[in-house]
Amino acid sequence: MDAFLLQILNGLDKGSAYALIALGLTLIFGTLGVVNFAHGALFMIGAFCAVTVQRILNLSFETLDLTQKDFLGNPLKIKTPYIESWFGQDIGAAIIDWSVPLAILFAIPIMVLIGFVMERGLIKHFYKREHADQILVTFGLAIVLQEVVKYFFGANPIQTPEPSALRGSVDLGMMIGFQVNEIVYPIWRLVYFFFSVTIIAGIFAFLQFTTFGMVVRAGMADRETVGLLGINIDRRFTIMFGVASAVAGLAGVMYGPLNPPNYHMGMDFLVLSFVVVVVGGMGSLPGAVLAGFMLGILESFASTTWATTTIPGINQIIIYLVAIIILLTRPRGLMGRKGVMED
Amino acid sequence: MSKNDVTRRGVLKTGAIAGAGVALPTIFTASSAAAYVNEPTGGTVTLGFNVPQTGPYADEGADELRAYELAVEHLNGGGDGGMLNTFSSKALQGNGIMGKKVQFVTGDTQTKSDAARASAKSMIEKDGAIMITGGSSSGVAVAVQGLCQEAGVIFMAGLTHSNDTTGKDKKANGFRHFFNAYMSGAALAPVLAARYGKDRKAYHLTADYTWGWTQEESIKAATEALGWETINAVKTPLAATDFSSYIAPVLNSGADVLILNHYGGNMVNSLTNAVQFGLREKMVNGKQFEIVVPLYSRLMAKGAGANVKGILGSTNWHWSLQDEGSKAFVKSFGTKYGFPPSQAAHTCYCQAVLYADAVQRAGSFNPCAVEEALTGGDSSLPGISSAANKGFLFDGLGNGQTLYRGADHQCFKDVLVVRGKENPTSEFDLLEVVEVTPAAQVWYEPDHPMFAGGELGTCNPGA
Amino acid sequence: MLGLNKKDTTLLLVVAVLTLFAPFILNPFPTDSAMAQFNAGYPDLMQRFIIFGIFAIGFNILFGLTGYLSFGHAAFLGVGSYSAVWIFKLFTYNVIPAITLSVVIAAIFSLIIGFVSLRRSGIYFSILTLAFAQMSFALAYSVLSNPKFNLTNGETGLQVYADDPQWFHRDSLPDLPHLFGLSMNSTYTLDVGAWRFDFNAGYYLCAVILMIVFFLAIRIFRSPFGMMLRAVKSNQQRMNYTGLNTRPYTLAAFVISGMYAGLAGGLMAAMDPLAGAERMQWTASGEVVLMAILGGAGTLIGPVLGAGFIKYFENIFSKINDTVLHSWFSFLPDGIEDFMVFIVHPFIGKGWHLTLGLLFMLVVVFLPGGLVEGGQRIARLLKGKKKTPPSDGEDHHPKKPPHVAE
Amino acid sequence: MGILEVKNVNKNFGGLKALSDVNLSVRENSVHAIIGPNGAGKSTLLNCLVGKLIPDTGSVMFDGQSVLGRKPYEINQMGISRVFQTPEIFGDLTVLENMMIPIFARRDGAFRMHAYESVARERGILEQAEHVLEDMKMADKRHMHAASMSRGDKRRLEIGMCLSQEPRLLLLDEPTAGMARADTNNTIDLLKQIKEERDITIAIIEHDMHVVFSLADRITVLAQGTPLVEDDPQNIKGNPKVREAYLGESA
Repeated sequence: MDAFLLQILNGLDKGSAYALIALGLTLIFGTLGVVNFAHGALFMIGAFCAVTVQRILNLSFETLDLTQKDFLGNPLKIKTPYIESWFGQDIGAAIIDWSVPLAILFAIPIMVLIGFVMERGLIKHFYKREHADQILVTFGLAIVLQEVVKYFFGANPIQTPEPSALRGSVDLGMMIGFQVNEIVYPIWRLVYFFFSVTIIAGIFAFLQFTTFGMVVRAGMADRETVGLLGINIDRRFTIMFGVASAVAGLAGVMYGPLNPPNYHMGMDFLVLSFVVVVVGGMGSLPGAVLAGFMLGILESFASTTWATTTIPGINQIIIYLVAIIILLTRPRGLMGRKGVMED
Repeated sequence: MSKNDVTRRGVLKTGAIAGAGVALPTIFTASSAAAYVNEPTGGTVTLGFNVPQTGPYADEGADELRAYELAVEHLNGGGDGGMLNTFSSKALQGNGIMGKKVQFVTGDTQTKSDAARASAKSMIEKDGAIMITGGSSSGVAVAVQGLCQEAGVIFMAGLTHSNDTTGKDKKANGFRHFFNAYMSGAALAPVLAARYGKDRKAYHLTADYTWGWTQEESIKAATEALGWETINAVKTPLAATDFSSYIAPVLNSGADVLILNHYGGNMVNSLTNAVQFGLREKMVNGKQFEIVVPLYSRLMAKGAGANVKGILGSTNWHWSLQDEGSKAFVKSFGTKYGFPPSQAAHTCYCQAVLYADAVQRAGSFNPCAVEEALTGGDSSLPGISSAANKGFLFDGLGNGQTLYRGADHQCFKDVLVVRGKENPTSEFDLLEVVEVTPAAQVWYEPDHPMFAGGELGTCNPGA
Repeated sequence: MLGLNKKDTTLLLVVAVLTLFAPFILNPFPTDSAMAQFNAGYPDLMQRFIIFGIFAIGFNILFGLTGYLSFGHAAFLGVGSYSAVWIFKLFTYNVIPAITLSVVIAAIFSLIIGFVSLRRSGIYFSILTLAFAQMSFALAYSVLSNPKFNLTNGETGLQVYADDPQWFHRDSLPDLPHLFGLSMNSTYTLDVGAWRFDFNAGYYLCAVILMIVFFLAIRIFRSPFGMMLRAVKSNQQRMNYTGLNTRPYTLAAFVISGMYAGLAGGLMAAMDPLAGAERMQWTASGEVVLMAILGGAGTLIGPVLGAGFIKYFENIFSKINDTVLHSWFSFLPDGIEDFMVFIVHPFIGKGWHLTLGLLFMLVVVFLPGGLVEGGQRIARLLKGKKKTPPSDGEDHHPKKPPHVAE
Repeated sequence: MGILEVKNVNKNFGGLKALSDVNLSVRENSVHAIIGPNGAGKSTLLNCLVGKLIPDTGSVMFDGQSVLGRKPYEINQMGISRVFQTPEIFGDLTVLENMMIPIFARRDGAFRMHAYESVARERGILEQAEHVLEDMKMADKRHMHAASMSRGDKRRLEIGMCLSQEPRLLLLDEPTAGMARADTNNTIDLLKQIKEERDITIAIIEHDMHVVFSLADRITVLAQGTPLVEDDPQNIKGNPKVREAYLGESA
């Protein structure tokens, strides 16, 4: 029972990351009809926003400590972040400690801007081209973005720790009557889960209750008609691209403390997020969210010892196996609409 | 061609000569039968450095390449000579290898066996490389080693830790300076038992591919021999990026030690996840919960950041070693590049020097002669009585007295047990050496079950 | 000739001449010149050009004609390689049975995967093929290489060991893949002045096979079957209401392209007897997609050009390091030399992915028809100067291949 | 006994009754029009005839054989060709190739693996295709990209493709929808010509009364999923029920 609950919890947490990425992907596909292979790269850039903020906050001046020696036997250089010298060591250290949440503020404008530039500069020209062309050009873009990041930040992962107040884990099991150590879960993963759910809920509310959102939804259903009504749907779609880009970026910023960002994390998520989107049904926002959580939970359960001893290797193939089964039994994924992306 | 000294004027000149050549068909010559593949004929000799330049291990590859460039500089008499000054064999004169200036070509393994073989082939076939070296994973090492055996050139493995490289996949043309999974287990287990007690229950997470399996097998055997119990061993997919679903059940499994048989990105993420779950703050079975990372690398430890603090593991070499060889190497590497070398850099530097030295001593670039010089000797490591304790014994390259063993072309030397440092003074100062395990303690016979199955074969000089 | 019209015969002849004389064409620079860096005429890379050319031609029969975008074709290549190495291990190093079996096994595999995947179309089809290929990769990399049942030898790759049975192997035969005794890696090197040309047995085997399969591809393109496949791409609805069952057509195309992939995989193993699991990874499948589109999907020669282009990049550009750069710019004053190296540095050597990514984008943005379209535009420009009337309706008939790439 | 017999066909979509108790008999070598207001179930009925939909109950017999449960291509092979509301042609192919495909389908059946033969050597097929193109007065366009033609020409091509199969029943789904007057008239003339020259049965679904009354021998009026009346054109014109249900609305 406790193991079951633990994996459900873990699945929801994993799933929230999948859902968040798939949501952005679906927003772009649903509004613009563009298959964006660079979406993973946006996620990665988001994570590197956090790295950048951390680097900026850690900009330091050096003083020589003559009592200690560095690896070459020279006096050791001690680095002190400017921030600590400006605000005093306590406040400075606290600011650095909270660099990941601070990075959210930094990431939103940056990601929206990247989204705008991408849409206006490149994607715009591909609305009428074949999906294969869209895939290729965004794939090329993804490679370029990832190589640029690698050029500046290297290939190794870089730690972006969570604030120390949110570090460590809580024994959730004890709160609801289980034994000690039965259901222990990291605080930041819970934060990530609630953060994702908030963003997802925010996007749905935005589309549901604002006039802007209503026009966008109408445009997703029937672009031409909305265009005929004299509404400048293109500009709204550009904004939606910015929003989708920001969602991917935020998912990345918050993901950093879970697993240290590296330049290829976007590609690692790309295939998976496409599977999620397709399982959910191309163009369906609720489908993407549902499929994200579903695959997260299934993945968690497939990695239990029980599952891997029953079917060896099930943890390696579960996602794909589920995708195959769903697509064969439900031709358009869980909640897909007819005629979308079938030619 | 990537030779250092080609000037543009040189190009024009050769171009003109070549142009004349075409006009005279009488000078058509099929290349004469050489004694061995890529026999260097001019005043230079070309080595092939095959390292990951793209993909997840690109930073290690870059560090390997730095070490090779440094080694070439030293071999050609440049720089401060580095470990050439401390190396016990004094055959090298600083005038290249056998008087031939050392040049090099580079290739990108992409950490894929196919790509690595392609770039190695290109260096052999196109650039005339006489020796291939480098690499950052066992799959690549075994694949390229096999290729070099077929092609008839020497392979000096870079970073490869799987038992198979000098076990069931050993080849006469291939040589490994790096330690292996068995040695990690043999060095680590006594330290673990001493620090954490003999009554421990271990939970393994293992990367689900060849290296992970040999690592798990080795450490399991070594710890169980000292009284530990293995509660569970779970395989994790290589492509996994998040290990939460594997870590979550650990705490409630009855285990009080978690052993992460992961490397590279897998290690960084699984360790980060394990620390996140607060495992190290828990008490299980009345003992402090501990995490162990059998194979450490400083570059990867950097990715895991503060999470490595206090965590034990083993490593091939570390820059903080205080022997003369290590100090000399750190000094010349640090002076040139501004930061200390990694263990990958150290191994690659050693391999390049060892190869050059073997050629010099053999008096020939012929792979068979090189093999004889590198492992064919009769010297042996003190304190080990074994018929297999035979090969080329040297010192001064960092790990104390080292034997290049003839039976399987594996180096035997001291292995370091290290721990993540609690109070690092700089971004490089992440690990501290806890114990230097003497070579005798990590010794094994060539027919040890974990290494059995392969055949060294005979050296292949190609042509 | 051979039942081809004049244009196709010319195309075939051009391909034949290019492949037969590739050792000369690809090694235009003297061995000791700085430009020798760009020589691609060494056996391994020439073999790769051909093998990936075959792979891309096959992929294009599916994608170019029917429009079904498979993201899992590398699986068939991998399966082909594994089959071939198993033949080497169990029976003989002779490449004929190995290649034959790799084609047969790949056909069976693609029949099964195609039968299931083709129940869906569009991106759903793509994801299904991707899922199958990723499953194959994951299994080959780990589960299928466990000590009890080691089918793939996992991370290291499947290779021949000395203690393998090799029942039909005799000591008189080479201890490497061979064709009735002619070792695949035997190379005849011709030195002409400063130039050097390699004639490799394995390469010529590949070249002959390429010519055969290229000829077959032309026949397929020009056959009623090929026309039906283009009709599938154009309008499936009309196909169905014209009394044609699209499923067997697409399945046949899928299996044919799977067989091409298996052939490529078998040849790969025959040139280098090792089969690694990464061959089946989705990035490898993505690579052949890029090859086809970069060269010009739906054209005959395009995929071959695309394959050559990408492999050239991977193998030649990745090997340019800073030392080489310095030697290129050494004629410049020191400061400028360093500056030039600094500028070029991010794009070469370890930065070859960046250059490739940028090139993809440029080609897709400006040359939607791939390199073939680029060639056609150049040809049209040249023609325009000679004042020949503009010609229409040459869409499916690529002109003489442009002399780029390769 | 007609060539096409529809008996007691019902079709529901969820709770919505699209067709209820539809009976229809199309006589051989006649032009039978099915008319009705929007949402009357015309398209649903048509889709039931060609295998795209399967009725919940009832039977559809073509020349004594049931078409129910057969795939569209099988039904086509039985001798039923369909022309779509918006012309469905092979846009990426040339006009000549468009015309060859149905002829291949007629000769070789639903699938044949003729991957090694050359199209250029299929003299018989080429000749037939050229012949039909001439009949359709499109011979000069044979090397054009089908997608680049005008809508009227596409319609012509589609009808030609169907006729080249020499079907026994030709189904037309609003063949003049969205067409300019001139194109409509051309299409009417073409259909009249076909009707005169060939032994062919035509069933036509149409909105445009001008088209219906120029062509039809017999008319069925469909309203709310059920046949209101079936009669000759003259009688339909005067029928008050039809006026009420349909003509009044469209007038």
